[in-house]
Amino acid sequence: MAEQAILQIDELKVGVVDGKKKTPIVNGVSFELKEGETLGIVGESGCGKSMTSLSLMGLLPKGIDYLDGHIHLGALNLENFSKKDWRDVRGKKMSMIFQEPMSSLNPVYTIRKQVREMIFSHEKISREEADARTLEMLKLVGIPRPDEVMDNYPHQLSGGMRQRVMIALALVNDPKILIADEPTTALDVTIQAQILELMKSLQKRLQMSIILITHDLGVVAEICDRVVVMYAGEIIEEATTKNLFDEPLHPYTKGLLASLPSIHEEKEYLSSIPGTVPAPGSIVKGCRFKERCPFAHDRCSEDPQMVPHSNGSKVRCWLYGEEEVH
Amino acid sequence: MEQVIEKKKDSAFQRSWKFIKKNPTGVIGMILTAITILSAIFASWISPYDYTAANLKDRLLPPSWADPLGQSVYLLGSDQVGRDLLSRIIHGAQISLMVGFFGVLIALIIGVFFGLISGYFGKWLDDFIMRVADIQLAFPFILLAIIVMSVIGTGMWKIIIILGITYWVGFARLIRGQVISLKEQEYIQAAKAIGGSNFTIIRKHILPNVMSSILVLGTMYIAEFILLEASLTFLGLGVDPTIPSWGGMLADSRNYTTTAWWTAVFPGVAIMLTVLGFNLLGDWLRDRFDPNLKM
Amino acid sequence: MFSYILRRLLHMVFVVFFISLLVFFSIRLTGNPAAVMFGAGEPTAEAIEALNEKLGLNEPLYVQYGLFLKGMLTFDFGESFRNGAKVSSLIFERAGATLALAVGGLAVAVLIAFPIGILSAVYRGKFFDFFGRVFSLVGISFPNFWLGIMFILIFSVTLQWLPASGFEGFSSLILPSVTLGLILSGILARLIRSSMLEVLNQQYISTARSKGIKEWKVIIKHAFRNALLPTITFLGLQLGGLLGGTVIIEQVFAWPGIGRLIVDAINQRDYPVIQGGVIFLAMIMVLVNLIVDLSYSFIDPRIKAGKAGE
Amino acid sequence: SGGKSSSDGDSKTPADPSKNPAAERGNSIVVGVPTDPQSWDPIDTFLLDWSSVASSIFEGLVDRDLNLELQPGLAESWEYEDDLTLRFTLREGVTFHNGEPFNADAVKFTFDRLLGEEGAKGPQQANYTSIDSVEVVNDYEVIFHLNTPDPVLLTKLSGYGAVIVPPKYVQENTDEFFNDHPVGTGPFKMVEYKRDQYAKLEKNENYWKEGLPKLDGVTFRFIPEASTRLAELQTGKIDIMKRVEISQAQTVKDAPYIKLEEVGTPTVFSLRFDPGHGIVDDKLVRQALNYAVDKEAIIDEILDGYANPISTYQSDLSFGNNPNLEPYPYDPEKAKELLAEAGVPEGTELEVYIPGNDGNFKEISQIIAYYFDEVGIKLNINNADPTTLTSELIPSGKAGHMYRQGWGGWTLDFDNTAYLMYAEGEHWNPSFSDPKVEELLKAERSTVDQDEREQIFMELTEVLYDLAPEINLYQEVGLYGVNERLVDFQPPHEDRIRLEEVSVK
Amino acid sequence: MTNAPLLEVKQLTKYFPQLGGITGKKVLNEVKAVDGVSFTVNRGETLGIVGESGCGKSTMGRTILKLLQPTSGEIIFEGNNITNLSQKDMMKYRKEMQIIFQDPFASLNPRMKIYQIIEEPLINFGVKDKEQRKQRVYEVAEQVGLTKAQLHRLPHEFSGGQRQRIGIARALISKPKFIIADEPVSALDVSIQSQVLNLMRDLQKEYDLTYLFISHDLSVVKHFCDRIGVMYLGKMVELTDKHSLYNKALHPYAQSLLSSLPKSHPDEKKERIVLTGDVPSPSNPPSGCTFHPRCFACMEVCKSKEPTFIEVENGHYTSCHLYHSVDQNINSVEKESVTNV
Ligand SMILES: Nc1ncnc2c1ncn2[C@@H]1O[C@H](COP(=O)(O)OP(=O)(O)OP(=O)(O)O)[C@@H](O)[C@H]1O
Ligand SMILES: Nc1ncnc2c1ncn2[C@@H]1O[C@H](COP(=O)(O)OP(=O)(O)OP(=O)(O)O)[C@@H](O)[C@H]1O
Ligand SMILES: [Mg+2]
Ligand SMILES: [Mg+2]
Repeated sequence: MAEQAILQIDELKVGVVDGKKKTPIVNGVSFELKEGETLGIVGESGCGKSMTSLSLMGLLPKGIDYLDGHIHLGALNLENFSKKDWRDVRGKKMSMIFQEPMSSLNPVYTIRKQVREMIFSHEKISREEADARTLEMLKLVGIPRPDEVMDNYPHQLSGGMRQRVMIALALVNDPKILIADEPTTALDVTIQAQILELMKSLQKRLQMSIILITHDLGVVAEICDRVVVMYAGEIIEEATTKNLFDEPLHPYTKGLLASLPSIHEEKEYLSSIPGTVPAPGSIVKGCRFKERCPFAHDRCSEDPQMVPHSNGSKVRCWLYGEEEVH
Repeated sequence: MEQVIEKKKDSAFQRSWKFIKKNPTGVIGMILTAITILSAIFASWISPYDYTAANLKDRLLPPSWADPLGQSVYLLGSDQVGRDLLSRIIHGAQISLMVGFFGVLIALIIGVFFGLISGYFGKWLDDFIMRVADIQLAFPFILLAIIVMSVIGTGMWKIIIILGITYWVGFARLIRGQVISLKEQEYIQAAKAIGGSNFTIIRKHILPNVMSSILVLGTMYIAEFILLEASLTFLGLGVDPTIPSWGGMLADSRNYTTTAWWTAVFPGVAIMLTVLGFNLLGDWLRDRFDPNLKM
Repeated sequence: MFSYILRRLLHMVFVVFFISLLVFFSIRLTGNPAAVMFGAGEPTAEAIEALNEKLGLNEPLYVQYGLFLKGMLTFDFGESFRNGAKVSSLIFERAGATLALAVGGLAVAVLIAFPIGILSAVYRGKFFDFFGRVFSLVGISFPNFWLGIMFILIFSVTLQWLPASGFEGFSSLILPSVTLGLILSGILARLIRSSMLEVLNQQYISTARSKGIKEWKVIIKHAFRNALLPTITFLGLQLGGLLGGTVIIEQVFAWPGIGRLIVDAINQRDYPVIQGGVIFLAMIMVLVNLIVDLSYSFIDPRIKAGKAGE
Repeated sequence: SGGKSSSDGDSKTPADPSKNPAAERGNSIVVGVPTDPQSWDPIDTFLLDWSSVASSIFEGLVDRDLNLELQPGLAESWEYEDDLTLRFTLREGVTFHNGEPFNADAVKFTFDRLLGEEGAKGPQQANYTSIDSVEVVNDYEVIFHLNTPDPVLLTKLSGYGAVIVPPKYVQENTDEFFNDHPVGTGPFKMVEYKRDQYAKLEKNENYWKEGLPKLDGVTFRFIPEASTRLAELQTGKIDIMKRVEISQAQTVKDAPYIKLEEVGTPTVFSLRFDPGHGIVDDKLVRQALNYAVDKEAIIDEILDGYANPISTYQSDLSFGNNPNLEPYPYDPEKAKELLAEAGVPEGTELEVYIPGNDGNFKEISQIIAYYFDEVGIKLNINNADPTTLTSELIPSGKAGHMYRQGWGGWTLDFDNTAYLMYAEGEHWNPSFSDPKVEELLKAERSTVDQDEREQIFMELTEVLYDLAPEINLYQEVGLYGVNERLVDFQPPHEDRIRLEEVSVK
Repeated sequence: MTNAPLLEVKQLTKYFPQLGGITGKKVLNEVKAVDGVSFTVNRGETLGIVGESGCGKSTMGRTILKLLQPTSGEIIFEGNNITNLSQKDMMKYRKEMQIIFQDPFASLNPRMKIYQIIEEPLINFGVKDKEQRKQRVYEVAEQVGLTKAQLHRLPHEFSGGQRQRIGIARALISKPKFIIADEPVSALDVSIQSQVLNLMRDLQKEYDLTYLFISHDLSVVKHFCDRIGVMYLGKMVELTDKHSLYNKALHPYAQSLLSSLPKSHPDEKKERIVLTGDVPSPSNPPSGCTFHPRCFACMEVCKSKEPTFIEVENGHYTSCHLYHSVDQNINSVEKESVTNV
């Protein structure tokens, strides 16, 4: 696996801008994506996963804006981007798959048209060539009867098929990076298994990097190489997948793993993390997990920093780092 | 202590300023509507002259500030029979609001009732009510107005009734659509599961949830009704001429547009501002209540 | 699909039948046309009787209604009391004018409302939104006759740009269309704005943006196309009312349309014309709505005919 | 007559006639009239707007000129052989627009049609029931046999139902066709008719009056809304505007290239009492209310002087008008006295019905309400659908204590008005009855001796004046807006616009 | 605990007719959302129902509670046949049978205060005394972990987990014996999911509750339930206690479902049976065994003949032709045997 980072995010801050008031949603996130790897971003609902991924594509919704930080795509610095530059990146260098396969495709156009549009926005080729490429792509993602499906409307396809089409659409311009925001959450387990298998094999074949956003640790275990764990807009732990499962560091990560029901063990009660995630805006100084943390101590009212751990992970917790130095 | 109070005041002021800045159209709507409602309520106190006092000597005097001869004492001029235009416009607010409010009330009561049962019970009842609505929609309003008025005569209350029985369809369709989608909501299922009767479910769970749409449509219809009253007067089916209705004033002054512009302009402006007020208010309410528009 | 159309046509028969009942009997409450037709003359009892006889008003009501229904099957509504012309030909004479006005009004409304609606949604909360919304509201804040008269004063009398009335050529269509269209555009713009706002929140808009296509393409090709559906529904509902509700505009601009035909007929208690006119309008309205419903499946492939609008 | 402001109306500076926007039409003119009568068949109509157009198309045996003098029309001369026999000598060499010759057969056909089955279905027949039959003496001579003496027959023969129609044309075509394609002998022939839009008339090259008409063509456009009609006049799109509203008079005067023409009409307006209701069956009350209203002020202020006072329910153009009677003076004190005498308590309420579309009368009724208020009577004004009011409410006595009544008086003879208004059991008379009036009406109808009739009318008017069955308000003044390029246009007293003498500058 | 089952469901079907035709009354087609399902629920146990989205789990739950009128079949609750009871007669049983919904956001009326929401069943069930109601509301609120202050807020002020607690409180307040939990945790985050599951377990112990627990998450079902039924396209395809299901699933669908579970650890090795094809439409189910187009062990007979639901081992039922050869005769007695479970 090449070690070179093709995408680097530094202290990215994204938030709601309302006049002069700025409420951060993503608060100083830094990570990098290496060539050919699959990076998982996990965290609870509302912790800012989607906002992070949208900000990478320059697709932040109205009212939400970049506050600070840098995004480097290879040699490019994405902040200075004009609208035109963004358009060149989107769909060409980076592609995205969204959470809801049901609503990600425009209901009023055929698959052929939607894929064609994607190709034409970056390349000037003939319709026949574009269609040939579309067909090939649909075959690649394992769609049966691809020539028929080309002329279908999204509603004529099942959820799993639509998600495949979305993947085909995202990959048709041969991007370096694929961002997948919860690509299987809306699907059934059996279909989810199909899609995950597909992504795995495609990544191998096409040699791209994937950022996979999910709240399902099972999915992470399935296909990710490395994971960052987010909590309330911050990254609190970054580890290889194996490390994360074998040696979780942050109390939140630990709690999360423990609260998963397992097929293998039988417990009458699951362990659980008390309390809920703080809402953005209500966040105060110090560790954001301290209210729910069984190990909270005085130090936790100060902002913890990401510190490296001996096993190669990084963690944002006062339980670590300090000892490390000793 | 003093400082604290001042601070509080400041923040209240700031808060309202913020509100205004955030919802400029809503605030304008509220102010315009408030002006109309207040002038309707306090008409007798604030109008400078008796609005019924016809005085042939003072016929068609221009607004006092625009009178080259300096005869006029009427701020907005006088009308065709020498009555103070301002006083009539102020009193006209009563009529316009009555027509708007009670007309909407009737339409609302009929429409909401049928919309609720049509949407909730569905089946043949729904079919039946919706066909009746189709028939109502296909029957031209003006024709209905003429038929009703030639049978029972003209007058403000009759106009109100006609508007009410014509426009119930709007409410019924809106409510029906909402009820149908509400019915699938889990909390309605839940209400059934905890033993709620149909009546309870409609009253406690469905009605409150369609209330905001009712309010929104209501404000828009108030605006529309004010205009319809004017149109009816234009066709000679309006309220009687002693009643100072804006529509009537406008319709009757249409031949004076060039010679006594104020008789046509000021009632027009009154209608416009009021209708605008209600529409802006309705828009704002909709933006507030429509979950689809909330980001 | 076919059975759906058939079903809708069945609805139409039902609606038209009841409308016919309603008009037929309700206008008979409004006075005897014979008396009206004598006007300022000196109608003797015999004269009225003779006229009643001629007009067929002496038959028992149910017989009259039966005859009327029978005629209706062949689109024969009898002859006008006033001029003996066939009601159906009177209606067809006017249909063109009314259609022109409706289409003109619609065109104006669309020209004004589409840009305002779309841009207000895109620039939601910005100055343009404020401006667009107030502008579209002003259009619906004036009584239509007043607006019409003002337009005549401004554009015909003062500026002398356009004819004030008549039904000759394109220029005479402009003022009535603008008057009608302005009113419609207010409602339409608001509708487009809100459905655009809804659509702009959809995931597929993000998908479109993520393809790297130009923003205006996203707005027009992806968002607007989808926002059109509720708009068309609304237009369908309005068009029916529009045809019947143009009376005042037709009167102000001396436009020879169906609305005026009906109102004049009412004033003269010209039963056959009223009946024919109202039923014609009702049919148009039901048909237009049917067409609108059918057109859904072209605009939105998700919708099979019959699923929408019901 | 004349508007109070007419004095300052002439002060406008004359504009350059070459810039007159109407000039481009050359020798054709356009006339704007409010309504389309729908059917051009003379026996089907009673509408004033019909006569405005059809006077250019049809002619009667007798012609009533613009000064209301009877003149030879299609008949060169006539004489009464006795009260019941009237002989006409017809004009020779006249042809209908379709080329059919005008002759005695055409006259006979016209009246047979009017008085026969066809005419029974229209409003015109009733006016001509005194004619028993028409006898053809020879091609150019006919005799009218009457069944009763009819003192106003000659006047009636000049218009409406009695205009002569071409027999072959009428017989060969359907009734419906004739309704839309009228053919007469008049100065203009109709070449195109678009219902509710316009009727296009062309010069009748074979018109029997030498050198007439002077215009090449006239188009009548039907424009219901007065303000729109005015706009068309101002922009030169029409040359003559019929029915200028009083409120528009000043605008017309001020506009360049346009002048205002006014003319007294036989139309009169009153607030009729329906004695079938409450206190107004008392003569004293009716008189009192007459005293209570300042009619002069109404005429001067609301009608801007464009109206003339009347003392009985007829205009000064009417035969039978009593010049010795003065309208009830404005005397609220007297009114109060009379009301007290009649025992009417203060605050008594009266209902008045007016048509909802009559702008002038809306104003007038409000002023009257104000005057009534002064004498302690409260007047409630009710709007009614105009058609319902005239065809239903008034005849059936459901129009309150008082209602607006306007009356055209087209025969220019008090007979028509008085009989229909005051004779017992008449359609237009819901409840008024008086034995003396009844007797005088009978007497008036039984003679053609005009002097005798005049005597009877003088007596009748005095009786009616005293009985005060209505508050007589005014005689209408017709207002026409006319483009200055027109020469020799004279506004008609009774809507029959005559254009054969008219030419353009 | 008596031995009689608390709930018996016999051959329950629920079809949603799709109307059409000229009059709009003709049944063109039927969505066979629930198609002949039979099972029993014993007192105090938790029966889990799993299956893909759209296989009819929720419909079955709602039909059992008579929120939807069954098309055919019988529902017997505590020995009483409630299948054809009217809305009014159901009142008596509604107290005893409650439901917790999947979506904590949609199942609470957004315009009612929490207090009103929880109190409402008591009003419906005729508790007239206001004070008494109040006591009970406080009591239940405390049990599900809501404070008194929170009771006067509106639903939107609560997080998903808290809302689900409110839903549970509403279901509990009438002291029911039986609760249908329709995917009560699927909308919740993992960290909250365990809180709610723990709460439900506590309450089960305290009130001696019986649950019918609907879910699509096999690991949650395994954790929470005693017996599990697997549904596919409106039919029950396997029913057994959880151990025998997880150790030895019989039906190919159940097998593939279990194998589709994501790994719980990256090092875990999984033999995955990846199904081909999509879930067919319930309005137009495949012939024979409805699973046959996706089945890896499909035989000729599967395409034409519908398998019956048979007891293959003690208490382990399935409907698959693979096991029919074991006991062909069972066919004839199948109906009785099912009802005796
Ligand atoms: N348009 C918006 N305006 C304001 N706040 C927003 C907006 N969209 C999202 N947020 C807030 O931003 C935060 C992060 O949202 P985000 O969608 O990134 O979460 P997520 O981690 O993707 O959650 P999920 O798993 O539910 O998708 C949330 O608290 C959300 O409430
Ligand atoms: N009211 C209804 N009318 C018509 N079809 C319905 C209706 N309700 C449900 N269905 C259909 O019945 C089938 C079963 O739906 P149901 O909601 O019971 O599935 P489910 O197993 O609960 O799925 P999920 O896991 O998505 O909740 C689906 O195909 C659904 O589309
Ligand atoms: Mg997200
Ligand atoms: Mg479900």
